[in-house]
Amino acid sequence: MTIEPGLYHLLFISTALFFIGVYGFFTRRNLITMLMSIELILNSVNLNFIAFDKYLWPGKMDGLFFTVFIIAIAAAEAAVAIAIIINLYRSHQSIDVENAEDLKY
Amino acid sequence: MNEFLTLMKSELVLTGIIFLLLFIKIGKGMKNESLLSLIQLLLLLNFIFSFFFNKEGNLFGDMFYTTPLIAFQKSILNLGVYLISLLCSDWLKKTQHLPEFFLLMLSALLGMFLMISSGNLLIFYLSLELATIPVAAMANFDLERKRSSEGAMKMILSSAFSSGILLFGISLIYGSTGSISLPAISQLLNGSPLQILAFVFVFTAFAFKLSIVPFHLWTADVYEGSPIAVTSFLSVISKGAVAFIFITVLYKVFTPMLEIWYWMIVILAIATMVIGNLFALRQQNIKRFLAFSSIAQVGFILVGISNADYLGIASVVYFVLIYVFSNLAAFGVAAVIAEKTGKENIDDYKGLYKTNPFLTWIMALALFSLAGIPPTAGFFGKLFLLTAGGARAEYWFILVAALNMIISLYYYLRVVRAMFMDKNDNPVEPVKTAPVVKMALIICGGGIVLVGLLSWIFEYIKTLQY
Amino acid sequence: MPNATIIALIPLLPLAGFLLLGLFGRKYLKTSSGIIGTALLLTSTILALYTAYEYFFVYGKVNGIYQQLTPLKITWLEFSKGVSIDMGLMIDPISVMMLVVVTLVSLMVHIYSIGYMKGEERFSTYYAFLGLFTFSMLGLVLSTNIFQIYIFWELVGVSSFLLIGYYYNKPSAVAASKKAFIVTRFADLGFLIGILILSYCSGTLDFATLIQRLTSPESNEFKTAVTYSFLGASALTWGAALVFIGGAGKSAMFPLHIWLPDAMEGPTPVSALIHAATMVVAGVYLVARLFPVFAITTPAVLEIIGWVGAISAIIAAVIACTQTDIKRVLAYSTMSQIGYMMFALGVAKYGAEPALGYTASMFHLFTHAMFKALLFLGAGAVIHYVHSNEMNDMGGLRKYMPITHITFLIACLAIAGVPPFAGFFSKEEILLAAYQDNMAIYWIALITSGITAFYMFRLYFTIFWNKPHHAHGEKHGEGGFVMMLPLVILGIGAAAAGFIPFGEFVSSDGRPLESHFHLQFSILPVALGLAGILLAMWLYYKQNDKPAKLASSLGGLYKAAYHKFYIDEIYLFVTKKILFNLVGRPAAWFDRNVVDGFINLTGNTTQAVSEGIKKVQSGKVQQYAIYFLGGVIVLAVLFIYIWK
Amino acid sequence: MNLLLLIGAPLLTALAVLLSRNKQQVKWISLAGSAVQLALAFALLFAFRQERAAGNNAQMLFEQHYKLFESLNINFHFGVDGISVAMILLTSFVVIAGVLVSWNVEKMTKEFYFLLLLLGLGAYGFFISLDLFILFFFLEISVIPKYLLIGIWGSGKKEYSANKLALMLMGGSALILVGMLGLYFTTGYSFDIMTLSKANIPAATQNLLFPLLFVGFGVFTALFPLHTWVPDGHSSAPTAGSMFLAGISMKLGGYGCLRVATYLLPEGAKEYANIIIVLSAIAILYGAFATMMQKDLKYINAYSSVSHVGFSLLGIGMLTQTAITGALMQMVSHGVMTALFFAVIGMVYDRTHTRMVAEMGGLMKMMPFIATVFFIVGLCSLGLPGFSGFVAEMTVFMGSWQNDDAFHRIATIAAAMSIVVTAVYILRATGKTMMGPVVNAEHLQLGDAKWNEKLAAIILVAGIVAIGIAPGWLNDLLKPAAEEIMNRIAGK
Repeated sequence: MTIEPGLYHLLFISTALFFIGVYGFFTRRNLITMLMSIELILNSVNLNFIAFDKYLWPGKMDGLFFTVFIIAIAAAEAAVAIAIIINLYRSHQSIDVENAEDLKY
Repeated sequence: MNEFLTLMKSELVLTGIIFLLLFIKIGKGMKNESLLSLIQLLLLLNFIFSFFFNKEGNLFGDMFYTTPLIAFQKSILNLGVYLISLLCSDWLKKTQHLPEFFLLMLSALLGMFLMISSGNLLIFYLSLELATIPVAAMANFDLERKRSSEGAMKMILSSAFSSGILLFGISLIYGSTGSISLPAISQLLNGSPLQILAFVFVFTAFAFKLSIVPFHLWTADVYEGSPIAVTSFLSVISKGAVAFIFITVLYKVFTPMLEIWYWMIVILAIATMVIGNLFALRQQNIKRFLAFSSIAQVGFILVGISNADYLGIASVVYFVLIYVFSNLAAFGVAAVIAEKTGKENIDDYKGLYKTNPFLTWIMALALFSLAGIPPTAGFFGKLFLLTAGGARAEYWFILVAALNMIISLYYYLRVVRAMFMDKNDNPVEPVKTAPVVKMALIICGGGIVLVGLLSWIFEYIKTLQY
Repeated sequence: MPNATIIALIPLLPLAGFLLLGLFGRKYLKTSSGIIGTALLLTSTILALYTAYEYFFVYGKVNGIYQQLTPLKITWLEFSKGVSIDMGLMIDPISVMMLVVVTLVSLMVHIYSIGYMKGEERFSTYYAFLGLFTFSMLGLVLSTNIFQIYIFWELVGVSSFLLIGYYYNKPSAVAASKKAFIVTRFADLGFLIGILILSYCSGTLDFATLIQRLTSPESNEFKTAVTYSFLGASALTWGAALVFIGGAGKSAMFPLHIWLPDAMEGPTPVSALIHAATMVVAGVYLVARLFPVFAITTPAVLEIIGWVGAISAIIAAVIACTQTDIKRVLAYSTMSQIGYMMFALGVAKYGAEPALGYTASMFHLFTHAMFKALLFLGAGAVIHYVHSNEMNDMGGLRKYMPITHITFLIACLAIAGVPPFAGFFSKEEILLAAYQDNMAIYWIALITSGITAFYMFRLYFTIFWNKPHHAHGEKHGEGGFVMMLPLVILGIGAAAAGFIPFGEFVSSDGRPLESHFHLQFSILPVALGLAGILLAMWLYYKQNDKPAKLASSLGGLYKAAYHKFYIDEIYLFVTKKILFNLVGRPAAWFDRNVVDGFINLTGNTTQAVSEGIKKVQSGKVQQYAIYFLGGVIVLAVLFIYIWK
Repeated sequence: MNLLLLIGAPLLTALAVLLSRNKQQVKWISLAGSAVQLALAFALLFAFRQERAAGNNAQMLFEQHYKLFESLNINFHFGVDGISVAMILLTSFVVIAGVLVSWNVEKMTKEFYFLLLLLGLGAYGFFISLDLFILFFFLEISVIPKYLLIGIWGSGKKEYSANKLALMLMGGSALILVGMLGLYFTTGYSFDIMTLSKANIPAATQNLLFPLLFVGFGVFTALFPLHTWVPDGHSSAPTAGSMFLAGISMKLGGYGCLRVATYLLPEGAKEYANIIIVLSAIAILYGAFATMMQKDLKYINAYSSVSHVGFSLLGIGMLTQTAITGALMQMVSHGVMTALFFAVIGMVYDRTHTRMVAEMGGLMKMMPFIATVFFIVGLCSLGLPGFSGFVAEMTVFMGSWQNDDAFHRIATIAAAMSIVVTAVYILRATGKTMMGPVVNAEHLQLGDAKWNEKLAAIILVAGIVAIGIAPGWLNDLLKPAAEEIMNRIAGK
């Protein structure tokens, strides 16, 4: 038997995704992985938008547009972030977040 | 079409400049000095132009709108950018990527313009990112320094995280209201728990940008890591822009949740002032010091915002204007000294008055203005913020704010004392300041003194309808 | 009516002298200042005598009663409606009498000092101060207003301070001047509070009104005033008592007398003027000035005054017997004589016969001024000659300074109460008054007069007879004309002043009161006086070891008296140990450590906190994110669940 | 008379000083400027008396309005009553004296005089402004000059003292600020003192705001126990700085306590009067006793200032017209007196290079003029008739005695006791330093006062004597103003 997925399933998934992303962001030491977990967060948001669009506000396009833009922006963000990380690697010879803690207090 | 030109003219002018720079970059390129003076000229024109042909209205189904107040806010930001381009010219001349720097800075500025006049969460989000990502790149601008890249990393990651949270909030708002256009949302809000949650998420994004405690932690590190030009841009321009849009969102969109955000602001304002001051007490590096002091200043801005009325808006805009002059003056002096001698610590400023009286006086003026001592403009700015904050007769709140002025005075005086009183066997040698820099510093000093005493400026801001 | 300007000139001329000499003296008038000061004072003396004549014989008496006239009254400072400090001139018997006394003695001292102070470095300053003192004293006696009297009271005190400390580089002089000022100041505190009480009760500061209101039971002020009371005594009693404390301080009454002996550090003429003839009797004058209030409204206080006077009289007399510094002997005798005047007032009643004490007191004040000033000036001459205050350095001086000798003898006879010299008459009246009112005081007075005779002649014999003097060979020792003239004039005064029918002029209510005089009553005191003289003669006529023997046989009593009954030590203990160590030092410590400590503590705490929380800024971007999310959650929880 | 002159003159002088070439110019310009200010103050006095004599009984004279922040109803509103005139006179005296005594400041002369004149400017503005906001503005102006004067030209632990002073005064201003805004919002958006004095403010609000305002201004005028900046600040400051601090700045506080706190919030004043009385009585006695223990001349005068200023607060707390008049007289008198005292101490210090009482003695021999002035000011401070101190203190006592309950009486007596203690410490100081044998042989070479010092001393002595000999004129100035205040307190 198949379960027709409802709004709440999707929201559940997206929320889970969000927190997985957050958790990854908090725990991963590798900058790239942290970036990836941020992508997870953004995707959970996308999922939200789609879900709301489909179930609550059918016919409105705002959610979809938003999703598209989020994806685009995420790409841009990632690009800059990776550029910065590369530069960081140049100076620190590592992309481990724990090696970049000179600035404190 | 014509309307499009007039309403979006500041954005269009900015885009024009950006493209010009792009072409110059692609083309054979120019010597830094001439290019810099060209840019400065352009920015000056842009600043002057931003006072003319200001109409109000909205475009694209109120996705974009502008009013006289917004136009004025934009010209404040223009002024700030222009001053930065003057103040940091010593450093800018040296960098090999001058056009890129301005490309990034101006596109960030463009993002802020759009953000200020955005009438729709989508535009708002896009412009927010436009205002953030280039700055992260700028933070990394002196590529050799480890600290610079570290700061940039911290900035990009935290801002990405915060924008994730913001988006989550926006998605919830969309879910609960079914609209992403700000005017519509304000009609549809009903203060259900879900919306409160969404509001908190959105709120924190602003809090992050304004570096309100406890969302402020990135600030100091990034400020210290990045080159002074970027630091000053971050601390003055982006803070100002976010403050403006923050007010708009709170006052116009989340009006149904007034009670909630009032108390939120009160709590956060106190936390921000106290924490900012306590951290600023011990700082040695002047940039880090100014970072925390600017956090404390944001606390004061929040006091003004809590007013939820015209007075709040006017006082905040007025304060930001003053803040532009004061903070940029401080950063300018720091930039000059750091550029010439590489000294960035407060202890290095000991005995500065003996060698560089002019710089010392400007710095002192700036610090007094930040501390809110008359006759500088900062006194009026702070007082109006407190007046705005007192409107709800929560006197204990103002009292806490006022008492915080004591702590802040203490650490501002630390610098003054270092400059005027302390002995130093090898003080900063006499620094030769370039005429443009000198001019910029004088402009800042004049602004610090005059903006307060020329009361019509405040009156003008107050008349701008909104 | 009296001429206000003439009377006003009497105090103002010395003031002019003070300003003139004080501002320009030390530069321009170094030598001539003595002459200038004297000339000015001579003028005001003449004016004073003229005023006295005019008052007593021309316009003073209206249908048999001497009036109280105020030819001049200017509002100086108005506190509130009706309550104001006025500067004015009051002319009534006692003030006129005092005018004469003060100007006369002061003039004598001025003349005398020309010789005595010759060659002093701060000659002109000295005369300036004398002028200041004379001005303040005259202002004091002429006061119409209780606050005016307080003002001049203070000024008198300060000029006395300045003159005692005239030899400012002598530590003992400095200490003495401080002591004098502070002790009297302490008494003045009582005076001030007394003034506050009286003025509040009477609603005025003006003497005439105040007395009128506080003595007439039908006045409203009186009715309300008697209702106030504090610690059982009525407010008026407190006021009067406190005012008397002020008087006692100035007049060196026991136990506030300790400053007077030390005050002898000043130049001798100053002691003659201030600490014998004029300032020290200010207290008596004050009591006399407010006599109706004391006598009618607060008899209890008058009783106290009587006893204080009597005790001071006898204690001072006993101490005087043991001192060896001639000026100190004279100081204690002064104190004892003022004791007489005090209790004379104490035993008096208001009006007619029973007020004999009042008249007697004033009379004694008058005569005492003559002979005590004379004694001091004589002593001054002696000291001038032998350069020492110690009795042991003197002796056999009669050949060398005959005039001083004679005048000194006259003065001694006068003070010992030997007829027909001045002291005799006044003392008789006082004793009579005491006899009529209070037997105990009478006996004390009687014994005291005997002792007085003894110690005065002890002084006389040790100075002028006793061992032969052989320091300066046959050289003549007199101080020259300017120093002899005052001695002679005062000598005449001391001898003859007694014959003035004093009761005719001065009495409590202005009505003349003829002093009739009973021979049989006078026998006892005179006999006692002569006995004292003979004893002194037997002991001190020739150099011998009888005094030493006597002293040792008396033992403890002698020792105690010699150490002035250890009163100074008690004061020293109270001030040094208690005020300084138990109040002052703790206060200073508290301020530095507790109050200031608290302020600093707040500062340090802030620093400490900022140091403590720095770990938050750990530099770990992930922790930043955790705080971020924490903030989000807290806000969300706070505003969704808790805040409603 | 145009009150703006009083702000304009010092402002122009300060600017002229900034533009001047060399030290000589600086000195002479500031001297001329302060002379002009003195002249203006006297002109104001006479103009004021003429107006009054002409029967103009308006509470404030020479009122002037200028729009500033119209939308917030913040305007320049200037005007003077007797109190202000007296205070302005005091300020001008201290200013010119201060300029004169700092004649031999060699270090950064220009900046020194500039800050000095700025301080004066602040005081003038404060005393003439009738708009709380502007009042506060001028009050605050003076904080930084004080800080710099102490910190740069001071002596001893100057940084510490400067910081302490600046921060404590800032704390005071913080309280004032809140109280001010409280008034502003409860009375329908007005800072104008004249308007506020007509408004009737609910008693609850008054009880809330009064402590803020009174304590706030109290910090400036050394209200116990918030006085601790006074000893350190005064003793570390340069001579002129101490003169200004004690002579003018502390008076700003007293004036504010009366004109703002007490006058605008009478109910609150009644509510808290007893506490004020207790605190000031403590300050008077305790300050006096603490002074007895001091060994440094400047500390002696600083603590005695705490004690003397206590009288003015006591007078305010007593809430009778006479007492308030006395309090104001005490402010004026103490201002001139303490300025003179600091001036003399400075002169002594410049010569002996010590302020320790124990290290001096017999100075009268070498410097008779200075010694005489020292005596005069000492006697003034212990309340000798003929000098200003006596008049003021007696007026306070007479006024205090008018409320006839044991509490006030005891407080008054306690305060009165201080006159004895004062005598003790003053005489110890004078006796030790000026009289007695010469302690230090090198002192024998010292000279007497220079012309500028003499002039300064004479000006200030003239001040205290003028009040002491003929207090009538001052009384006429202050009494009607005090009456106005009492009328509001009495609710007439």
